[in-house]
Amino acid sequence: MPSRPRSAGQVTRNAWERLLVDPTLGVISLLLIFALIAAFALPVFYAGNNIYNLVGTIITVMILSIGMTVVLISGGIDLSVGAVMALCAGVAATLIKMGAPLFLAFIAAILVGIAAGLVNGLLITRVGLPDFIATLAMMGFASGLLYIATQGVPVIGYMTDEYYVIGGLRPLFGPVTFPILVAVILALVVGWVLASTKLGTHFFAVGSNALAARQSGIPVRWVKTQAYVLSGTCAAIAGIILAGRNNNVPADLGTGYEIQAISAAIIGGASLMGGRGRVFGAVLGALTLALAINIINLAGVPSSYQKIVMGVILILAVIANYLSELARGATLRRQAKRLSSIAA
Amino acid sequence: MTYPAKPTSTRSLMLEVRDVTKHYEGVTALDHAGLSLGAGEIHALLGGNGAGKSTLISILSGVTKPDSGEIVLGGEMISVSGPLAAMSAGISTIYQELSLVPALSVLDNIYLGRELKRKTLGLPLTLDRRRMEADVRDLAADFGVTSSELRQPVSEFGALKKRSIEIIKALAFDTKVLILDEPTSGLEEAERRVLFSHMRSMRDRGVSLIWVTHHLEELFGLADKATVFKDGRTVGTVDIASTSVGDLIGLMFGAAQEEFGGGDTRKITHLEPSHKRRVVLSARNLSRGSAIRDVCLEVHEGEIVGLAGLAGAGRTEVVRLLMGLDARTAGTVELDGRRLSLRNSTAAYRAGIAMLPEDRKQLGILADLSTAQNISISRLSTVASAGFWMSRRKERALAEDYRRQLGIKTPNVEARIGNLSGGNQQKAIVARCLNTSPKLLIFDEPTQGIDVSAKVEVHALVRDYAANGGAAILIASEIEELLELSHRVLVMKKGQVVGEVRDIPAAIEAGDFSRIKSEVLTLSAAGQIS
Amino acid sequence: MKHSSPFARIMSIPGMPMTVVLIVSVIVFQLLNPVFLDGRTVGNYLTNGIPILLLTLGVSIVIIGGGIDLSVGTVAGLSAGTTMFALVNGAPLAVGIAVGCGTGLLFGLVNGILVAYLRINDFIVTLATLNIAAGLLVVLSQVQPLQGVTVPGFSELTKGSVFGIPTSFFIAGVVFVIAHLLLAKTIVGRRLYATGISAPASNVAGVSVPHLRLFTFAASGLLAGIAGVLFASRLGAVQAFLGIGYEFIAIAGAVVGGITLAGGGGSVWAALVGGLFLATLQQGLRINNVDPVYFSIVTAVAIVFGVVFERQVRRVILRAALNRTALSTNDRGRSADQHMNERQPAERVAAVTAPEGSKNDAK
Amino acid sequence: ACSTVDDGSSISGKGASGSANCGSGDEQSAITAAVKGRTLKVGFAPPILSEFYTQVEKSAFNRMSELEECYGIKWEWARQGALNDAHSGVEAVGIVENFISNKFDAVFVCSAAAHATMQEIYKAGSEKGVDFYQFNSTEELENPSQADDPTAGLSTVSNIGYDDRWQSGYIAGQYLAKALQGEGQIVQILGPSGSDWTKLRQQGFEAAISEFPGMTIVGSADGGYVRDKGLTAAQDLLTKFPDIAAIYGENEDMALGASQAIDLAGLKHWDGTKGIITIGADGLISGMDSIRQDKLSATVDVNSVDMGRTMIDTLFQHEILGMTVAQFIQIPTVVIDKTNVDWAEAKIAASQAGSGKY
Ligand SMILES: Nc1ncnc2c1ncn2[C@@H]1O[C@H](COP(=O)(O)OP(=O)(O)OP(=O)(O)O)[C@@H](O)[C@H]1O
Ligand SMILES: Nc1ncnc2c1ncn2[C@@H]1O[C@H](COP(=O)(O)OP(=O)(O)OP(=O)(O)O)[C@@H](O)[C@H]1O
Ligand SMILES: [Mg+2]
Ligand SMILES: [Mg+2]
Repeated sequence: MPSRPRSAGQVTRNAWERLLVDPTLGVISLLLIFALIAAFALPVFYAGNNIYNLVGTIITVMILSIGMTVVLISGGIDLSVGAVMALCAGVAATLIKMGAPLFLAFIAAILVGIAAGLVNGLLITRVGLPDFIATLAMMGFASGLLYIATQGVPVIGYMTDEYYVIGGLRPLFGPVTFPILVAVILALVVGWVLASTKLGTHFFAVGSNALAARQSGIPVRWVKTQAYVLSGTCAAIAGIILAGRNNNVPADLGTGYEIQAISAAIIGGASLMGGRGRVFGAVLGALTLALAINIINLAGVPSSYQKIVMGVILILAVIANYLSELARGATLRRQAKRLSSIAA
Repeated sequence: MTYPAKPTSTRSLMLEVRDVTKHYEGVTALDHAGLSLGAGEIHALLGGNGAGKSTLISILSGVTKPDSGEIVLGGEMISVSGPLAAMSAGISTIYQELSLVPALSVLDNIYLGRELKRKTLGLPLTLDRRRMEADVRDLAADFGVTSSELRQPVSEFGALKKRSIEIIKALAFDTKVLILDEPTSGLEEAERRVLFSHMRSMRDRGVSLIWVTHHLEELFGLADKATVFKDGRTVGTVDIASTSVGDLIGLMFGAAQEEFGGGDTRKITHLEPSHKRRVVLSARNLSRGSAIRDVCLEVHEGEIVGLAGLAGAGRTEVVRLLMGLDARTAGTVELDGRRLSLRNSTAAYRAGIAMLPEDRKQLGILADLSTAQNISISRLSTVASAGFWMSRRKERALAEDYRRQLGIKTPNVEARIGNLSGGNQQKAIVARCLNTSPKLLIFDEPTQGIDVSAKVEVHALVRDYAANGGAAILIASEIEELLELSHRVLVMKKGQVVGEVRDIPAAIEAGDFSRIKSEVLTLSAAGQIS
Repeated sequence: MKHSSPFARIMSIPGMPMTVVLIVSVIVFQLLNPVFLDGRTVGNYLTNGIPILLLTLGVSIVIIGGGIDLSVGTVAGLSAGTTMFALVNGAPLAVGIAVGCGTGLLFGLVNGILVAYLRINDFIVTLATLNIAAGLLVVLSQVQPLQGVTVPGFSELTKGSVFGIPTSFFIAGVVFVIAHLLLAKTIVGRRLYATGISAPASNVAGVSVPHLRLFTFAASGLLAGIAGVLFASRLGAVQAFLGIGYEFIAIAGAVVGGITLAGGGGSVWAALVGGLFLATLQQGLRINNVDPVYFSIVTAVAIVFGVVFERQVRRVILRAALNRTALSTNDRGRSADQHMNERQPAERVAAVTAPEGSKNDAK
Repeated sequence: ACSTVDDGSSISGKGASGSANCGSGDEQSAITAAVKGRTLKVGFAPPILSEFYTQVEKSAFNRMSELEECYGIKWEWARQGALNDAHSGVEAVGIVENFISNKFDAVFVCSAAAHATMQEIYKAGSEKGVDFYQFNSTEELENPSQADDPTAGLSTVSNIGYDDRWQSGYIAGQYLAKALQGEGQIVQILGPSGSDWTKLRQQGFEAAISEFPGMTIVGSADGGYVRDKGLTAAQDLLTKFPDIAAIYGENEDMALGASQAIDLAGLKHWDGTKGIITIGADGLISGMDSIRQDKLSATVDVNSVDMGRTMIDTLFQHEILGMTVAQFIQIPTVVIDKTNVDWAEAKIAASQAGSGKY
């Protein structure tokens, strides 16, 4: 039976059309534009291991944005990721300094991350605080703990040979560093969870229509809590890696990371309204941010203009998204036309 | 097509609700209400808007907790602590408000909360979409949902298809008790019939069904019993076989059927031939991409023009274009001879067009504002001094006026409109439209989800509006309703006008109701482009 | 809600419970250190806090209309810079102020146009303009040192006083009163709330949502501009980093005050008390010489408790009020019903078998 | 560059290490009598909480406990720092005003707020009997009117800082020129654009390099005063300019980030004859190991230890003994590299140990 125009289901999409209706198209096209600009204007862009460096630069934001994407999909927001990341970095570094074996220190850090996520989740779903307030408070709480513990003096003297590898300062094998491996595995696992598991479906359900989710018997509060726990875990993993990359842990290590993580997720197609988002998009969104800084540095933009250029790039990013939405609409319309001509 | 109800005495009790009470902020939704449901029985739950039907259902499905009362299922007292508990106890529900998740595919929605899984690394982790699809494919096809549509996100479908999906979702699982809260609202005849046959076969398998509807004629030949609620209390239970629409209305509202015009709802002002009347609206070649093509439409003073068509025929889209809510790609619209810009809805209201939208919850009411504020919003200058200064007194007075005039039932016009019953919300929206003194008023599914009494009242409002010289466009998926109210019907299909049926009041008066009805149905199903 | 007590009625106004929290915290801090309410101290901390309160107000207006504006902080910084720049280069006072306010307004309009008419995500748009404004201030501060203004009257904007009350209080007072009237009493305010509650439904009801969106961002920008002028007057010099990070304080203040991020809820009063609560908390810790390493933890805990307390107060009071009104409303509802219908309840229940449940009394 | 250098030698005390030396018995009892067991209420307002300011504070504590031990003076110490805007100084205004409200005897301020802003508040505070001392500020370079009158426009008792031409930038440049014998390409990693420190250090560094025609600054990038951004910036600069001889990090954290970038790129650190030189500025205990291991070639130690001690000495001289003190006091600085890292570290470590808290 002929379908209604807008559902447009019967026509198999060809590869080109599939690409055009992909929600990550915006960020992909933006990356391509950047890469093209870089290729023509900055031959050095492809020199040496620039791209490799670039990935190394952004890996912590990328890991944070993976967790953030899940929180955004489930209809929340997590402002605490930067501070929790720093706190976990501090925990890992301090324990190692005190002589704990690496893996124990890491487990402790991850437990702290999980605990922070759990507290966020419980404050939001049980106490009923708005997500913004709860995670803002957690941000203050986590960074406050680190300040009290360190009194503003960075933790140092915990670097071991293994930790250089974990921080990505030495490759694991070939050109692959540990952080890259972790980010790839994390992206694949979380991507799989979102696409192919019950929990993933529930994240979308809770963020897209919480009442419907509840009526379908989904434990809405617990699902939301799990999203925050996942985000806290990602923050802990990012913290462990950043402590290695940074060689020290100052109390303000996480400042500004939450905005970067949120931006990466949103550039990658997530929505603050919930129910939308993709891990792959967030990864690309993070890369876009890194690429922007990279281009600014390579092009020798005077540092006083960097912020302006950054702002313009962000606007370009969303306009690219907007244009891709238009293209998506046009494609759907074209399909509809074809459909109705077939039906007629 | 009558199906005799099975004798009740032979059936054992499946579910019993005793003495359930539920208070909401300022409202007693249920007041010691009760219900007994036999095994393998279709039990209608009836009552006016706000009688407490949905509240009882949400208690049975574990979404809401009652303040007091007991639920006995299969002889055992159960506590429905949450939706999951209800489902595992064997209670499955189609809710009144669409409870689908737009972000997920149709398939994921159908299986939401009851996903099938397959093993990954020896653990049942991954969703087994292949099996889910295979299991539900036939049922979905019955309701016109194809395999490829199963994989698309629900957000890509319109309201009617969503309703079908919702029904599939509830039918897909074996349950002891299936609750359907107004499942047919807005459904087409064909889909309605499919649903009914499914309901019947479920009953024959021993499933008990609780069925809420405002379309009382549907009950006959299908339902076995009916329990009537009023003001949160159980008025009584009747055997459908030994009752009539009139009796049921009497129970629901405590009034005789005649007062609702139940005898003859087709009193419509006879219009003079249209060429003598002034043309109020004239739309030429209105198009929106390929979705709406070359729609031409004229509405005269005092005339109600009906738009007929199957789901997705594009009726709503046409009126959205008239309102300037969507951008047109071609065409012109004149109102009283003046060309409209169609830039946005503000311009439409200013020019003199008003609309009652089809999706009351999402597009109609502003749930967190008061009834008074909802009434005034489209023309705030009527309740403002100096053109910008809101006068609470004027606003109250205006709302009180309409409350009296249209019979809006609310304790207080300053109460949140979201807490009113559907019918009363709808009347408030009508009031909002009337307050803009429109030259053209568009009613898109004006009686969706409202009770018989409110329906009659809304019909009267539509008629009055036209009788006073207003021009109206009416969209209603129930063909009877459309014909009863319209002077003239345009039939749409796939975004185009495919035919027209004129002089409907005269035809009805001449007893030709079934002829014009089949004419419209034929046109909308197969009509060729004229 | 006619039957509820005046107290309950007051408490159900958005922001009122937080007002209680605010008053309690002021009393606690005063008991801890009597200098807290010392005229000069209060004057200083409020004068310092007023620009941020204005930012809170601006963000609140955007949030009530269903959006978000991250750019307020740096736009205020840039506006301070442009005001200074104009004054340093010899512009008269009025021109300097106009330049500052105009800068804010301009940014608000740009945000608004991108968000309302191109329908680009407001979070990203305002994050972008946040960066652009910050960057422009850096550039501007390198063109010329932004200090050394001697234009008469400029520093009096924040340092002068009328009848012993600092001038900036009057400025802020006027702004807040206008904002309150605009939101609570005018057509624009009503449409703003409607848009925040549901943009699609408002659109169907004939509210021009894009115009309102533009209006909210323009208002927020203008307020940031005024805040910038006050910053410049207060500091006497503007530096490149002014305003960075204030968006967070502003949004936090709004949300703490009871403005719902989802839109459509809250009031000017809520924004004011929320912002004041955060400022008071920080000032209270400072005046009691609490080591700053404890600030963020104490603030975090206080915010959580403040918000929880606010909700509890509201809930308890509302419940008490509702219990009192529930019966009466119901009765009134019923009688209205009957009156309206003038119909006798059905007596012909012959064919009716009443279910057992309804006969039993509640257990 | 226009100040009296005063190292506070007029009061006795132990050096960076060693036991308290309270002067002769007579002197000790006479000063004790002058102190009269008083308690000084002192405020300390650094722009942020960081390792550097902690070192300053702890050195001050060390000196305070010595004076307490010798002369019976008591201290009440309160630290307040900006939380939200380390770099813009709006909060600094409020902090200083609170110290005035709470009637502190003296306040040490290092603030990013503009010269004009702060001087006005000091002036108001001084009228209420609070004495202001600035530390680690760029005051002497800020106020143009000082050319004629060194105290013009200043409402502070004293300004304790260091200069070495534009906040150490110049000597960093000189060190590089010497090590590289006047030849080579250099990149800079700068602090956030718009900061006074950034501006001055950059000016000083560029002034020093401009004296050597064989040396050129080929590129610069923003490292935001933090390590991971410094690392990113250095990586990008190394990509673009693979042949550089030196990286100047405007503070030590960014220089350490640059050093990591060199490791990551597989390049060699300076070994005295070849490799890439990295130089920063601060003198943080956390950087000393890196110098010892050749990861960081050098750092300009701006002498947090003597800054802290001198602050207390100056305070004591002025508040207790009624002495006039120099309007500008310059603390000596030193470039620390592998040759002198041991004593430099020992000196800082000693100043941090055992002083307790106030
Ligand atoms: N969440 C709620 N908060 C406050 N009042 C509510 C809420 N839900 C329902 N009510 C009120 O409870 C009463 C019963 O509502 P309910 O939805 O059960 O009626 P209904 O019989 O399903 O009506 P309809 O036929 O319109 O669907 C109404 O007065 C309604 O306004
Ligand atoms: N595929 C779709 N994608 C998005 N929105 C849709 C889609 N189909 C319908 N809608 C919207 O859902 C609502 C209900 O649609 P409905 O089924 O009534 O169809 P329609 O195309 O509007 O025409 P009609 O009123 O003739 O049925 C309308 O507002 C319509 O614009
Ligand atoms: Mg209902
Ligand atoms: Mg429709």
